Amino acid sequence: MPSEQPVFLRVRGVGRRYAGVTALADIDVDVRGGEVLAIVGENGAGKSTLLKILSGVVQPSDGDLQVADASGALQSVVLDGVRDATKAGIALVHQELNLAENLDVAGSIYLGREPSRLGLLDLAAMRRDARKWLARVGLDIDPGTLCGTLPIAQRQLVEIAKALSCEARILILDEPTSSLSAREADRLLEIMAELRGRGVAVVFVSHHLDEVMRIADRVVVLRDGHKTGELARGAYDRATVERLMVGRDLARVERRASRADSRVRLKVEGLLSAHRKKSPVSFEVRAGEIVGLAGLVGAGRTEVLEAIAGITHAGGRDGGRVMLDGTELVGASFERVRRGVAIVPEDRARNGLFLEDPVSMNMSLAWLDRSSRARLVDGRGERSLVGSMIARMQLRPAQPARRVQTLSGGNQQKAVIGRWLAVDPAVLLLDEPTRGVDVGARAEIHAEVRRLADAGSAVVFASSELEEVLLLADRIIVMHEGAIAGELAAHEASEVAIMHLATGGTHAS
Amino acid sequence: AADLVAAQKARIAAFKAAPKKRPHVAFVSNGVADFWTIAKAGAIAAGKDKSINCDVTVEFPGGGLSDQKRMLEDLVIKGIDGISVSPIDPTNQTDVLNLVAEKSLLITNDSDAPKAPRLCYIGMDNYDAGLMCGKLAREGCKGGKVAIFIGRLEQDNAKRRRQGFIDGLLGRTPDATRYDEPSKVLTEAGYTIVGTWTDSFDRAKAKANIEDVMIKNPDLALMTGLFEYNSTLAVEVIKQQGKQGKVQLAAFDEGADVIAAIKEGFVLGTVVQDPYGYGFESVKVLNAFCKGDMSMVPANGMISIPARVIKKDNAEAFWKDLKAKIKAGKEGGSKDAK
Amino acid sequence: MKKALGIIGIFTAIFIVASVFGENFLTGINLMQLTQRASLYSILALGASLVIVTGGIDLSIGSVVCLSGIMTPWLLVEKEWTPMQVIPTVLAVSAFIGLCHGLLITKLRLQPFLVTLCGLLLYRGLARWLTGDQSQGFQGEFEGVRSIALAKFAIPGIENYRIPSTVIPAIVLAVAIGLFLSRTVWGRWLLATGRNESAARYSGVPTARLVTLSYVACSLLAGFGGMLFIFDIGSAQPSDFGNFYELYAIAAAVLGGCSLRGGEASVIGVLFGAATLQVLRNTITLVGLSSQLEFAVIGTVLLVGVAADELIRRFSARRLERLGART
Amino acid sequence: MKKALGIIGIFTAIFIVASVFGENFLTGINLMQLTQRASLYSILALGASLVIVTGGIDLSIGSVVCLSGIMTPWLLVEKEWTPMQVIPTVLAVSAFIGLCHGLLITKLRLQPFLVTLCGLLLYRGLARWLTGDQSQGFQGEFEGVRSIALAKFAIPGIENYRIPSTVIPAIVLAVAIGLFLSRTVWGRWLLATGRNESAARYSGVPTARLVTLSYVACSLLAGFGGMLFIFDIGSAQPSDFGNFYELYAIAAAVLGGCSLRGGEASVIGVLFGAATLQVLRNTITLVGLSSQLEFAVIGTVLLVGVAADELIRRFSARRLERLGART
Ligand SMILES: Nc1ncnc2c1ncn2[C@@H]1O[C@H](COP(=O)(O)OP(=O)(O)OP(=O)(O)O)[C@@H](O)[C@H]1O
Ligand SMILES: Nc1ncnc2c1ncn2[C@@H]1O[C@H](COP(=O)(O)OP(=O)(O)OP(=O)(O)O)[C@@H](O)[C@H]1O
Ligand SMILES: [Mg+2]
Ligand SMILES: [Mg+2]
Repeated sequence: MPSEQPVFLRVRGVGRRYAGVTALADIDVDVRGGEVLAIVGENGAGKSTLLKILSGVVQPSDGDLQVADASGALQSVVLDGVRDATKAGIALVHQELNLAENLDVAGSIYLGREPSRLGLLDLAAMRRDARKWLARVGLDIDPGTLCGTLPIAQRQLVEIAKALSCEARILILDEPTSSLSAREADRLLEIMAELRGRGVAVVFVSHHLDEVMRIADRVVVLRDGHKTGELARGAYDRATVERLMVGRDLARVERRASRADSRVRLKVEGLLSAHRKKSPVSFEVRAGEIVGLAGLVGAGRTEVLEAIAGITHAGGRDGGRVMLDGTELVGASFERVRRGVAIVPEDRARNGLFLEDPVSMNMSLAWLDRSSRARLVDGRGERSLVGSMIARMQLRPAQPARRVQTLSGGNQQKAVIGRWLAVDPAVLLLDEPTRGVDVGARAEIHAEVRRLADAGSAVVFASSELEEVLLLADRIIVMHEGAIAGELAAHEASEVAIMHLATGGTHAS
Repeated sequence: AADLVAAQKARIAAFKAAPKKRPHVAFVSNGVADFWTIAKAGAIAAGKDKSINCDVTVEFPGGGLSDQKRMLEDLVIKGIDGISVSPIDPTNQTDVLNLVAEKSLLITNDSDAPKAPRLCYIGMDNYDAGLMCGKLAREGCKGGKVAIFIGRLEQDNAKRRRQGFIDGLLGRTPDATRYDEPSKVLTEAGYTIVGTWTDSFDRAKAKANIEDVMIKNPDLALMTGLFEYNSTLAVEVIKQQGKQGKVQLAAFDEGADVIAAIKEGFVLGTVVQDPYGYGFESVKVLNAFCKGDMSMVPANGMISIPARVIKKDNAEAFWKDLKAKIKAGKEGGSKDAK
Repeated sequence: MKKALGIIGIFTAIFIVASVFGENFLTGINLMQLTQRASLYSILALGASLVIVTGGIDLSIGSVVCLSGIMTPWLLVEKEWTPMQVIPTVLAVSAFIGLCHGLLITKLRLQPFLVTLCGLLLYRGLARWLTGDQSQGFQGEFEGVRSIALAKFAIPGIENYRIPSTVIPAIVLAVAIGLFLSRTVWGRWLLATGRNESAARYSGVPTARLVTLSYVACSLLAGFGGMLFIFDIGSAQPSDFGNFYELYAIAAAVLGGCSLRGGEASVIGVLFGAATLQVLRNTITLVGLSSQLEFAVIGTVLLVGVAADELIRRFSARRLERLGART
Repeated sequence: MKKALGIIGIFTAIFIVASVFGENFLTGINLMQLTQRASLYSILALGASLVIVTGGIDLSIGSVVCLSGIMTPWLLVEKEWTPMQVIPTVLAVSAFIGLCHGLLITKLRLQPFLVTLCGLLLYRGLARWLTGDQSQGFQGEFEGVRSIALAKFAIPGIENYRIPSTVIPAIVLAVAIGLFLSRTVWGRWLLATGRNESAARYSGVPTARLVTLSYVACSLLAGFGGMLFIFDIGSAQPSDFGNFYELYAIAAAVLGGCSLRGGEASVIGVLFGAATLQVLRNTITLVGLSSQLEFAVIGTVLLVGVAADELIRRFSARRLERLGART
């Protein structure tokens, strides 16, 4: 494909094998300066593996990488470790978050490249420059804040700021928008466009095809580790890309009819979160209803869900009440789980997964307690449950004994959701349920959630993707700075209406 | 116990007709210390002695009672012909001592186990040795505050040694059954024994103990260190604080620094046992048993190797002799002299 | 099982060396005594592994062994209690110690290392103070109770080797703990808690309760082990009885495939880990190595063993990768 | 600094109690001796804290103390080397030990607990074998070298109290390590590596090298400390010298605010941690408590101290929150 832009990085015949799977085979890609290259594919297609190879984190089993030198001539290189990649002008934002929680934001941004004078850290310069990069990504926090105290979206922004601060020739972003809300995601796309204008090569992975449509100059499609297509701007539309990804056309899912007539299952009264004491939150969820929580980053959705589940204790003596079927939910999370409350956490690596354990253990954990007689585990039952959940969640590869760590990001998310869908909870709380999940699987998860609601459960989910909120929710609660800014019925909701409330506007839209 | 003794004697009698060609005997200490290294030199020297000529294994249990038990069991399994052991807690070690007596020949050294089926005891009476040390102190220091330092008090020999020292110092009539509580302050005959401090063999702690006690009692007149390193450290602290002559020391055992200090004249003297003799005699006696000879065991079963007091006048000669013995022992190789 | 393969390999190697070079190693009586020692240490190691599974550590095992081992003869001989009173009391004290550890760790969120280090000092100090530093023993009596640890059962047809009674609790506990971890909900929860406490909490696991429970079990087993030890040895000194046993117990657990980061355990591995240490010590005596060298030899053999295990594992993993791709 | 507040509080409380109830506690010579002991243990604890920062542990500290402490007089007296030869040799051996630990841990990915436990056994065994279990001392000579640890410097105007020379290396090391951790690039990297190794690796930090370095530093400091200890004490027995010192060192570090999960350290806290343990032991003697009770008292005081610290912290956090609601 001829192009006037210079090739910065050339990938030829690259493949990567792991014990039991071939993650990537025979990939040819050119990364060009002044161009945004999108890589798309289903979960487990090999996108992250490719990006990790480009940035020296993973070494290819075969194939060849060539990097342009100062004169623009391509030279074969071996990128053995991040240092080599950095030297070659390549920076990567990982799909899974990787910040040392004991460092402050400035320290994290400059980790590995600290400015120093005579071997001593130049803390002032670090703070000053960090502030600049934070402003660039639109994050208004003090560079001295400890990373451990930041919510996940802000961490994601810190990581992006970190990558930007490298001022690399080639910037690689693995699902950078997956935990951002629309506003931050927009801003990121703007930054990408701006970098492109300055001749930087940007490579990114996203499951949001609309983002891809908006910004990508070229799209590379992967399926099962193979490249199934490479399309230039103008030569692709959504349907083509989807077909190349999945191998068939995807059915469009319609919003379902709301069922707001039945009895109230979940009732939240005057809930005060641990970190915000001022604005009590109250709402109700009926049996069979799916309520979506919308809002900007830091609006307090996560806090509400965690308070309902008893993870964080509601602040103060009068922290409000949560009623399930008319009786109050009290005590720690395990007592609430006993009563049928389930929560899919926002940060799956930290709060959702047992990374070193096999898929089977991760998926059967919640089920054990419900199914076991005399606290004994029914081994055969467990195996068949795991088998059926893997099929229902379309987990790939479908190997119950594989360690979750070695699954692709989207498949990890499916494992967490599968854990709870296996037990038919009375209340299902989902925090960013489809983060990193591909289009096809997302539809599947939505279908499963609906099925659960149809059986009479109450579902509350928080999502930063307005598209998802609009598609899945029967009713939408919009939060702003810890308080409920307004409520919208699904049929009267629109992206504009939600954003209006989420940014602090009143209901009169 | 009596029938086990009889059984052993019967076996020895049987050896008279068919003596063991080259017996293999073992010497087991109650811990790890220089004292035992010297004893080992004696045991190994005996093994190589032309008139004795046998295989010798020496074991130093480093981990207290349970370690000693394990080593004895393992030695018995190895098929050793006779064992000389310094039991750590004989009243409670009957099982393993019986086992040794049953499968092998049992004698004790350094610390006796009169109720156990041992054929004889080689060593001295720790009460008597303590008494010597106490008298040495009484001669050199006419009253005042006294502190006692000792590694630990659980073992029988330590208790007896301490009691001997107290009785000797206070000029009481000797009575080995007496027992003064370690936690009580004793004021008697012009002396005040301010206490007994233990350290479980941690030397840094032992040193800290001495320093702290000297701070608590700036007018301390006399100390005694009843284990070898207690005395060595006492010398060290006295030197570091420049208290030579101000605080007297009645020492125990033959630490190099202690002997040097005696020669210099600021330590009253030291009571030394003869560990070399313990080792040598143990092997000699066990070897004789294996040839069917029980003649060197006296009627009371005690082969006494008495302690000696070393003072300024005989320190030099003693030291030379000791060095020569250790050297001879070392030349025999590290462990099993075969 | 797979995790235990390494230590089984190491054990086998040492066993073969011992059989060839150790005098009388393969005699019934030696194997009998080895079984006894391995059983006793296994009991402690099993307890340690329960705590290690949660990602914690218990440094007080040796001191709990000391306290319970000292209390048993002290109550029987000095205080003239009956065995029927003493055994439950000692076990209750041990369990209570574990409960305190567990509550301090889960409720006050103190570091397990610190809490149990204080315990290490405290219980030994308590034992020394209780007895006035006097060694405690049965003074030749109480054959009845002591037979709990001293009885030996003949196997028809086999001479010399009889099964020591301590094997029974060791095996029963091992089987129980093995089943507990792999086949009960609580065991699974414990493993999950050790792997990722926060994820376990989000999944509805009563993590604090389970962690507390594991400390209780560990101290209880240490107390029980201490009692068996003293029945076996007959007497002990408060100042050194049980010293370093926590290290032996933890070492056995870690050798047996428990990761100190938590979430992993192999009961068979732990048994072999405990046995390996004992066979090694026995071998050193029987081969006739100097006891001065004992420590050095154990250290070297273990290090070489685990390093070899790791290298073999790596090599085979790499082969698997090269073969690759079954999908 | 904030992390160190807890241990400073505990230290102050003990110091006040000791001043009031301890005979002659506040005399110059006692304070001088305490400074000496605190300095010696601080050196070990600083080394331990460097390893703890990486999320590792070093159980071999006590044995390295033993080996270097035994080698020093052994080489000087038995082998008749000069001090100028001995000191570099001993330090090099210590550093080499640390290098081995570091490489086994980073290259072979063995668990630090296991590697250093084997080290604990190995180096003590080596020391015992080298010297044939014979205790080693300076036999009244080598006053010159020994003054490295024994010299005391008078402060004009103050009588009785003179500054022991060991304070100098302790303070220099503390300042150096403090600056290293908070102000240098490598220190920063070490902290990051300790908390989240993969994050550090993905940022291009040479994590393996840093972890190895910290083990080298820890063993080097243990070796240096061992040398100072032997200069101070004058003689030592290989079978017991340095026993349990690793626990004292780690306890001092943990008390001082290092988390065993890694990534956190407070040098000032470590110094106070080491000093607290020494003041506590001294107090027990000066107050006239039985030395049988020593362990029990230390255990209890530490436990109560850290629990109180935690409760106060929690209480003040809650007050802050109640005042606050800063959003
Ligand atoms: N360390 C590993 N060991 C074994 N298999 C691995 C490892 N890392 C990745 N894989 C496998 O490689 C394949 C590709 O994974 P990759 O993470 O590249 O997918 P992806 O396209 O990024 O998916 P997602 O959209 O879900 O993030 C998957 O089947 C995964 O299970
Ligand atoms: N542990 C904590 N300590 C201090 N503040 C916190 C903590 N957790 C959350 N917050 C603050 O509470 C606010 C609400 O955060 P929350 O995670 O609930 O928001 P959200 O709506 O879920 O947003 P998102 O998930 O998109 O970040 C944030 O501003 C955050 O800074
Ligand atoms: Mg991915
Ligand atoms: Mg959120």
